[in-house]
Formats: sequence, C-alpha cells, structure tokens
Amino acid sequence: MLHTVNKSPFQANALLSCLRVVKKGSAILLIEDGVYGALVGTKATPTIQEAMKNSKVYALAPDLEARGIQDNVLKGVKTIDYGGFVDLVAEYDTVQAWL
Amino acid sequence: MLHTVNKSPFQANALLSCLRVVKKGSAILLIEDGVYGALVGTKATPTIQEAMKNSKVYALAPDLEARGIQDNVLKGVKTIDYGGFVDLVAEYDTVQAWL
Amino acid sequence: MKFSIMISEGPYTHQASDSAYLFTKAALEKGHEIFRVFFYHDGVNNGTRLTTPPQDDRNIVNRWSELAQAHKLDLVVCVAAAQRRGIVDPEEAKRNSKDADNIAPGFHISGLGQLIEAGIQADRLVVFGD
Amino acid sequence: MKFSIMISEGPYTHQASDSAYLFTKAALEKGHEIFRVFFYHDGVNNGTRLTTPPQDDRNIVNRWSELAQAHKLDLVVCVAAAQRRGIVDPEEAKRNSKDADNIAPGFHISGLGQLIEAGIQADRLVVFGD
Amino acid sequence: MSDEMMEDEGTIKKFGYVNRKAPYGTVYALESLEVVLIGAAFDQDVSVIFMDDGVYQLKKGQDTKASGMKNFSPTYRALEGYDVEKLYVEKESMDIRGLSTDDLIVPVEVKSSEEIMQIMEDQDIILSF
Amino acid sequence: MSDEMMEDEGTIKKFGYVNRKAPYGTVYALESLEVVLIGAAFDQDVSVIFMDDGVYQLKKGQDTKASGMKNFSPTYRALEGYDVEKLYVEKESMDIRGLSTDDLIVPVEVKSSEEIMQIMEDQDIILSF
Repeated sequence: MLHTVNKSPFQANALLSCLRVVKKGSAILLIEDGVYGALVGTKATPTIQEAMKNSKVYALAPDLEARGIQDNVLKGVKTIDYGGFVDLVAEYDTVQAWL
Repeated sequence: MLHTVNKSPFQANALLSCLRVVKKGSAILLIEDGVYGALVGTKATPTIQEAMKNSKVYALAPDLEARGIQDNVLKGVKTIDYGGFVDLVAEYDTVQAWL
Repeated sequence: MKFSIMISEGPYTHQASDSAYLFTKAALEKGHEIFRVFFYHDGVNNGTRLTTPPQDDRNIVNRWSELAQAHKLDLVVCVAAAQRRGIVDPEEAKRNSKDADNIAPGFHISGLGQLIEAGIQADRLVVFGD
Repeated sequence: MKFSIMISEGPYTHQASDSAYLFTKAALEKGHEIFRVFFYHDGVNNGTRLTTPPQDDRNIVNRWSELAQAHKLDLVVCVAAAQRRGIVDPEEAKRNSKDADNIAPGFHISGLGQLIEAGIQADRLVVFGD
Repeated sequence: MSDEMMEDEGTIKKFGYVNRKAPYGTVYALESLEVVLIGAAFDQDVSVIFMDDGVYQLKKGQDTKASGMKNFSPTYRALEGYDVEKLYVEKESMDIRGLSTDDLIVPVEVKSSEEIMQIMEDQDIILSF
Repeated sequence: MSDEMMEDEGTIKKFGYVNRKAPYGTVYALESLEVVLIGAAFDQDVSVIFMDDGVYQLKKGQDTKASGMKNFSPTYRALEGYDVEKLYVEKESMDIRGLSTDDLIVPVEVKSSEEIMQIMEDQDIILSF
C-alpha cells in the first residue's frame, strides 16, 4: 500500500496519523508541503527516521525544489519525479492520501 | 489583544503557536473546529489549562452545540454567543486570527 | 465602533463565511458599523450568483446579498483573487473577453487597496479564514 | 494500467490540482490509461472558464481543457458539489433558472455515481486534496 | 446494455472511506457521507473508517440551530438501511479525545491502529476525506 | 477631495502581517505578499512577521520549474524598495526547522517568541494569513 502525505509535519498531524497505521513493507510518499517532513536537522527528522525502519520513504523532487530544500533531504529518503510517483501507484495495490 | 483559534488542537498546531506568543492578560477565543480545544478529558485539556493561567479563554457556544460538545467544556472556559464575540472584539485593541 | 471584516474562504467548504456572516449580523444588531467586508483568497467564491445549494441548507451567497441590501454593506471582492478563481462582473467580463459574468447582487469587484483602506478606516479588522 | 483521479480542491488555493495535473500527464506519458478525472468538493472550481490568472503564471483551467482534448480525458465535475459552489453548464443553468453558465471546455457535470464507477473501473484511484 | 455495463454490474470491489476531519469546520465530512450514500446503490463491499477528528462526525447531540448550518449527523443512522454496516473507529483517536462508543450516534466497531491498518490494506479502493 | 479622503491620507496606522503558512502548498503566502506590496503605497507603518511554516516563504533557492508554479520568492527582495523593511522571523520557528538567517533570501530580524508577542501587541491592525 502507498501512503501519500501532503501536509507539513510542523503544521498538521497527517504524517503522525499515517505512521500509526502504516504496515511494514508499505511505501510513504511525501508531496506538496509534506516534503518538509523529509529533511535533516529539523524537529520532525526523528519521526521520518522512525518511519524508515518499516517503510520505504519517498519525496517528490519537484516539490522539494520549489521549496528550495532539495539539498537538505535525509539520507535514505528517495527523491522521485512525477514519473516515479506514477510507478509507485502502479506498484502498490492501493493508495491512501493523508489529507 | 484578542486571539481567535479555529483549528482543532488534535489536527493542527494553531493553538500551540498562539500560546507561544500570548501576552498575559490577553483573551483567547476558540471558534469553529477550535472549540475542540475547550474540552475536559482530552489530550489537549492540559494545553488549554496552561493557557488559562495567563489568559481568559472563551469558546463560541453555537460552535460547541453544532459539534455536540457543549456539556464537555472545561470549567473556567467561558462560553459566549456571537454577541459576546462582538463584545470581545470591541474590548480588545486588535485581533489576531490563528488560521 | 467601526469594524472591517476579511473573509478568506469560499462558501460551504470552510466555516469561515458562516462565522463572518453571523459575526457581522451580531455586530450590526449591537449598533456597530460595518465599514467593509472584504473577500480575499477563496473568499471571492462567496460572490457568485450561480450557486444552488440544497433546499434544506442555508444559502450563503443570498444571505450576504440580503444583508448587504438591508444594511447598505460594502461587499468587496478582490479583483486579483477573483481573476484567479473566475469571479467576474460585467466590466471584468468585458475587459478579459469573457462571455459571461457571475457576480452576485450586492457584491462588487475592486482592488486590494480596499482592504488596506478597510484597515485604516475601521477601528477593528477581523479575519475569518482557514 | 487504468487510473482514476479525484481532485478535492480548487485551482491556485491548494496545490492539489497542480499535483493531479502533473501526475495525470506523467501517467499518460508512461502509457497508462486515465479512466476519469473526478472533481469533487472545491475541486469543481477547476471547471470554470471565467478565470484570468496573471500572465506570468500557469493557467490551471486551460491546462486541464487542453489535456482533455489531447487525450480524450473524461473530466467530470460533481453536480451536487458544483451546485453548492456555482459551477454551471447550460443544462444546469436552465434547470436551476440561472442566467449564465461558466463550465470550461472539456469538463462536464454529472453525478457522484461517476466517482464510484471510476473506482470500480480503474485499477487505481488516486486522491489529491487538502 | 453494453458489455462494459455488464462487466460493471458483476464487479464487487472493497471500497474504503477514510474520514479524518471534524464536521462543520469544513464540508468534507458532509460530502464524504454523500458519496457513501450514493455508493451504497452500487452494491460494493463498503467499509467506513473514522479516525483522527473524523470520529467527531459521529458525536451525539449535534445541534446546529445557532450556527445556521445543516445538521447532517442523523444521516449516519440511515446508513444501516443502505446496508452500510461496517463502520470502524480507531481506538487511539477515541482515547485521545476522551470518547467512548456511548458518545456516538451509531453503533461502530472500535479497532486498534493495527486493525485499522489491516482494514485499509484489505481495500481495493480508498476514498480519503 | 472629500473630507474622508483627507483624513484617510493623514492616518498612519501600524499594519502587521502575520505569515504562518508554507509557500506553494497553498496560495496564502503569495497572496499575502500581494497585499503587502499594494499596502506599501498607503504609507502605513508596516511590519511583516514570519512564524511557523511561514519562515519557509523566505527560504533561498526556490526553483519551481519542475512543479510548474510561479516562483514568487524573488519578490521578497523587492520589499525594501517599497520601504517595507521590518521583516521579523520567530526564532523558535527557525530553530525547529533547523534554519538560520543564512538560509533566507532577505535580511530579517530574528525575534524571540516574547518579542514577536510584543510586536503583535504594538500593531493597530493585524492581517493574518
């Protein structure tokens, strides 16, 4: 299952709620303001590090670049473009959007 | 100064951010989904209790009633109607909406 | 006292327009003056006459139009925000070569300067948004 | 593979419509089929032809119209959500006694059943919202 | 009737509705319910999940008179009549808010986060609100 | 010119803009900036506060090419030309995000939460975004 998170971890609870019900082997894709969750050296960094123990974590590169944070991405978070987003949707059976 | 908070404390950081910069003697008015912050027995109860030490805390009765939570309001939180909201705006010099 | 109101969200989707309406009504009932209601961001979507909400629900747009007429309210829709979202009066339609307009009675489209002026002229400015 | 898309927010205010558009385009480029794009909640506001965004910005509505034409996309605007928000096609205008319509080329208004069908017929449904 | 329509009728998919937002502050709860009602006519296998502030949608005693909005909470009671019977609330969301099933307008099954995870995984299609 | 216009010209109020939202995910940051620019023509005493995710509006290196949106961050650099010089960021918001003033596209004053509180209190009018 693929989970998309589009909210900043500093502003909303979406990422935390997502992590409560993510199954081992699932994928989490950070998009839009959700990409702020993918960074090193922030208060939210431990959250995503914890998530990476059980799930693959991706972040959408165009959204990182728009926000000027593409160079601050945590090691192990894979950055992908929209083509990669499409591939993830095809790869996993269902998608849950944590709006 | 009057601070309005219209977000649920479980979903967004608005109430916490508000509390960081509320001056002693200010008023905080919970409206819309913000009224969930006014309740007893929730994980957010200590937050609003802390706020009440320095500020007057109000909650909009029509919004509490719509959500069926008017009987669960923390003691010390004053419930007011729209007329009371108007009075608060008139009483305090400025209004900051924590959107 | 003189109040100005800014509304940042459209009808139904967020409660902002409901809250602003009930606040405005209560302020008028208490004898305050409403200098201006300024619709910004998605708030401009309150100003379309093309809505047909369910009959068992409130009609947010009509409510504003009626309140405006009863109290000579100045309901201003921000032109820049309106252009992004497709709220158009006859003049704007002409200027931007649109074949229709959708502005509701009592609303008029004007510039952002009207928001600043609303802040300058009023004793209080209250923002309703998301 | 067959995808359906649901868009829950209007143009510009939230990034949802941008994300959905770029996803849809990428999916088509990879040879996938887009069964339907369903506009719900404020998403219906993507379907107005009355927007005039700043010239140095993208035109979200036109982009959808053009993609629909190029790829015969089925862009469905939910009728119930559209009535609340004032998105109207000629038929709806007639039915609800409106003096104008504002639907953009390539979009059409239909029922919520189309969303369920989009879920049934497609292999994947992806939601973009707020 | 076209082949596609026939095929359509034969397909039964698991439809999961995930409701995470409070009622009234935004319209998502109401418009989600409208989808569930319409969807019921399609004879799919429907599960409705309430978590985070979504559990507040089911709170008893909603009274919108003074706020002028439409009280749609009685409609949740009608779901049973549409054979929408799998209503789940996440226990952690309830606990954080100090809610018990006695506070809710309809009977629901309380599920752990782990169980909600599995219910989500079991769906073919998820509609998120 | 009417008396009211005259009075209007004479009034100088303290206008505070409070920006708490990240850019691009929503339009509030961009449309807030548009108000600040228009407002500059009115010769008021303007302060712009960035806190919470609002501090991200000023992040260096924004590049919207791949996302197709309009990069409005260079406009913050134009504010000085409009005599909008009081730009404040809240220290706690910066710290939580691991940001320093070197990361920002314009010079700003870093203020403690206490100081931000006082700046807010000093305003006559607050526009919240």
